[in-house]
Amino acid sequence: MKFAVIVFPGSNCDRDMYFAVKDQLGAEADLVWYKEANLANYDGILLPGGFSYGDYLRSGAIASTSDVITQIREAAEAGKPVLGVCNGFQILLEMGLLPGAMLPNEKLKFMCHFETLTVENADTMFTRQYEKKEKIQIPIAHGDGNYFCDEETLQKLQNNKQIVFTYDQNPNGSVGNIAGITNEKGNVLGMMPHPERAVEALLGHDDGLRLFESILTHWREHHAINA
Amino acid sequence: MPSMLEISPEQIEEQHVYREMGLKDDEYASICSILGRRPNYTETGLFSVMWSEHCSYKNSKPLLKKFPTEGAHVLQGPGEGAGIIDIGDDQAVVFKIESHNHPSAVEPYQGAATGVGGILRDVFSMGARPIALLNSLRFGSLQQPRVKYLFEEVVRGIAGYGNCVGVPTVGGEVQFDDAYNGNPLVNAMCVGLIDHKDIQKGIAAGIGNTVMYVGAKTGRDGIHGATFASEELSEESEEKRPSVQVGDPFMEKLLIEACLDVIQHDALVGIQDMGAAGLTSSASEMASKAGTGMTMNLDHIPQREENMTAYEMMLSESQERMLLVVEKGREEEIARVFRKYNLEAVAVGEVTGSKRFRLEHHGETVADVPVDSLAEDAPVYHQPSRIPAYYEEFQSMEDYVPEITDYRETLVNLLKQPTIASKEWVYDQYDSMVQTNTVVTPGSDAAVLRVRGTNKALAMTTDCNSRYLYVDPEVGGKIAVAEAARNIVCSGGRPLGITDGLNFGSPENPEIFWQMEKSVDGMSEACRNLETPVIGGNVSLYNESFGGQAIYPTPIVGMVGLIDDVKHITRSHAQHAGDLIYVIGE
Amino acid sequence: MRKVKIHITLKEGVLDPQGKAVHNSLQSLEYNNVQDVRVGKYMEVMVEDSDNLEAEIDRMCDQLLANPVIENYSYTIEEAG
Amino acid sequence: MRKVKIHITLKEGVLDPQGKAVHNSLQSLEYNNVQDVRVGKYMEVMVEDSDNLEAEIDRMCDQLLANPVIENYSYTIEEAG
Ligand SMILES: Nc1ncnc2c1ncn2[C@@H]1O[C@H](COP(=O)(O)OP(=O)(O)O)[C@@H](O)[C@H]1O
Repeated sequence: MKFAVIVFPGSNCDRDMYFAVKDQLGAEADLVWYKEANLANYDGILLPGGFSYGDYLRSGAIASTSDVITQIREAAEAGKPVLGVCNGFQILLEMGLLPGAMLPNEKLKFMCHFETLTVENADTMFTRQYEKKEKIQIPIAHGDGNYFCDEETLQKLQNNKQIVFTYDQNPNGSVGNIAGITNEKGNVLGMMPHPERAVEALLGHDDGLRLFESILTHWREHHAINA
Repeated sequence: MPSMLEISPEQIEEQHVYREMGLKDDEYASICSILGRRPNYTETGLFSVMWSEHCSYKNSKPLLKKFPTEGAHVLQGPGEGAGIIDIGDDQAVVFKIESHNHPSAVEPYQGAATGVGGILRDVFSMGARPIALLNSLRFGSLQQPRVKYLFEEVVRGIAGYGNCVGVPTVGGEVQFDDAYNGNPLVNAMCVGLIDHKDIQKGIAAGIGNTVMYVGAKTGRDGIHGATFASEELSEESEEKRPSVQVGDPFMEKLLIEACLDVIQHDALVGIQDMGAAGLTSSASEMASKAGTGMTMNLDHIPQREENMTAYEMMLSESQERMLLVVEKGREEEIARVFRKYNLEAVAVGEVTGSKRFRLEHHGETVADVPVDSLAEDAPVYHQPSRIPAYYEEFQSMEDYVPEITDYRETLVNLLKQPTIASKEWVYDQYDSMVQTNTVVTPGSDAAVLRVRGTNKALAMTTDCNSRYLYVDPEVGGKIAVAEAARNIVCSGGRPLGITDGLNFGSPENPEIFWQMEKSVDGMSEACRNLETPVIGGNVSLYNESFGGQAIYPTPIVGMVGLIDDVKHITRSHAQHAGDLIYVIGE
Repeated sequence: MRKVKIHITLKEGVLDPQGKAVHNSLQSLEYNNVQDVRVGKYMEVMVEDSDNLEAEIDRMCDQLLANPVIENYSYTIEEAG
Repeated sequence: MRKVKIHITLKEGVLDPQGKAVHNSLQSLEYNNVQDVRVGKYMEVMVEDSDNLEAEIDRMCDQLLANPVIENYSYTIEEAG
């Protein structure tokens, strides 16, 4: 399985994502500069964190209008796994692949520390290696992580089990303590916490690794069936 | 010709215009004798910034000579953008500290942010990838609303810039004391990692080679920042407010990646950032170091505002700009590297063999001075020094031993002191984990980052207890170095070397100069004994508030140590219930 | 040349953490008669005139400048000197 | 009750990285007739009327809402429904 890590101007967790997939997961990965992307040959798309375009205007807004977005949309429609972390999540929201929007953290401060998350849905291609309701430690690092959507959308997210991760102690004001959601089909995941920062015990926790392992296992099974 | 609008050389002399730019009468006289004529307005400006304390170290040079700067592992000592120390496996660590005190006192968010930007450029212009940021902060009493505002905004500014460029802020210190009420200190340190083969120099070598400019356009911001940084804060500095620069961390991030790409290109000859005194210092220093000269055509300088004069362009301190020297004929290859990142590199001049610094604007020569006179010939002052009365008084006092009746209450009172209390409020705002190397995050004695792909790790810390230095600068100076070394050792590392941020009041005050001398003596001795050479640093003088009250002597020590094996990393937190506690030492 | 002044505000019902923080600060500075604060964006866009300038500005706002999930926009077009 | 509409803009000559980024983005979306973009803040403050409302608003802006080092402000006061 081969991953593309999309690098926008101002992305800054791109290399972290790349190392997590390559060194810890042991899968193939390329850093793909947004202007030079040809995503057809990749099996999974990773949108890393950072400050694309300086987070100017709104986090993720400017990146969500760039050319590569069409290809990301196509990959998502084709059912490939698409993971957006932090700024990647913000981009997915801005491009409308996921519902809702990000507001500044309730306390208006950037925050960086480990949070306890609950795995609300362990049946997705991103979370099958976790137990339902399992508590995991993943760090956050964001200023605009206050997830907002209207009542109706929230209902829909709940009914479709699209809410995948919640915070145990809501750090930023997100509705429903939401830390990560998928699209209806379940192949696009956006989350504010950084699983790629939690793949080595040396750096604190390795709970994030199973997220990447889930994607890989899913892909292998899927391809075994097709083959 | 544009200089017609400007004050004439005669007027500069008669009306002592040079004084407003920060030049003293004999300095002006010596410029006239170097040139064999009176300098015009632009030239006077060039000298005024290059001969400011900030660029020339004219008051501190004699003291800096005392520092031990050599060691078996030192690859680059003081003199370049940042110092470099070997860490084995053909890798090296690059680090430096820099102050942004006066800008932060006037506009704390941008002052602190651009301080971070500047120190990053010092490190990546050496060819190193910045891997960590630290900061050392001093504020007055938090009871004062203005101080609280400064504190909050400085922290926000550091976070705003560092988080955006994706370099983790992993440590630092904050001290609160009335001595900093009118004059906060904001020092930022950057640590970078480099392969030996990638080490760059800021030189303009090769006659005929092309000088290129890349990064943000030049605006009228920060004009005279370097002299501003070398002046006491006064009511007037409020007037000088427009000299505050606004940072663009997004541009900086693009510059980091593009510059790290371009150093792999063999057409690149030299690279330097435009720091204080902007184009003037970067260009003249690059030529002076290479023993060459340089001619620049200011018409080609990318400009953000209309009708900028030569003086304004040369003295602008617009942020996020770099100067490159490139092999003649290969400019397009270099430009292409930058274009990938939506940056434009433009040719603005040429390296010459004349040893002169020549500027053209609108078809006229607007400055023509010997390049070494700017970069090398600033006067050096040996300021008089005098033991302060307060010191003698302190020395004659008996040692004070506090009587503690209620240990619990004393402990709680101590923990309530803002200087001692947890700094989580500060460092939670910093992304301390990006780049995924941070093994020990803020909150321990020193921060520890593993070196990816090896078993090694780097420990880093900043320290300075300025109250000790006030009471006895020599002993306090030793303590500052020793404390840093203890923090490194406690984390499992072997101290490699230090960078120092010397923050003092006015050197023209003999009692302050004495503090400087003694602090440097103490630090030097400790560095010699601990074998931690000084590989670079920064001097910030005239840190005095409105009433002329100087800050405590605050020479901040930034130290980096090497941990041979990640297994040796030790955290300062209590780890397990039931573990034993030992006290080692006297 | 035209100067387009664009106002982008949060939709009603969308929480405004910035506005709330400003409101709190104003209260602690004892501006007690302040009832509410909402913070939005203001942009000045200099643009060459064209036949369907309004349609173009609408498109800019929809496509980039505002996020329809949380924001409203409005603008005025002025002659620029 | 009054509605005070406050505009906060960067002073002339002060770098506006945000405006620049938006401008570049509009250009890459082929809005080629855009010449310049400056981004500022817009606030709506609901406030009870008082005798010296203007003086009070000025004070708020100087003290908190605007940063006089790099920003200018202006406002209008309207009757609020
Ligand atoms: N300005 C700062 N930036 C980042 N980390 C900081 C800052 N100030 C303090 N810290 C972190 O908080 C911890 C405690 O700092 P401090 O109270 O100065 O204690 P110490 O006396 O042990 O240095 C250290 O790990 C330090 O790195």
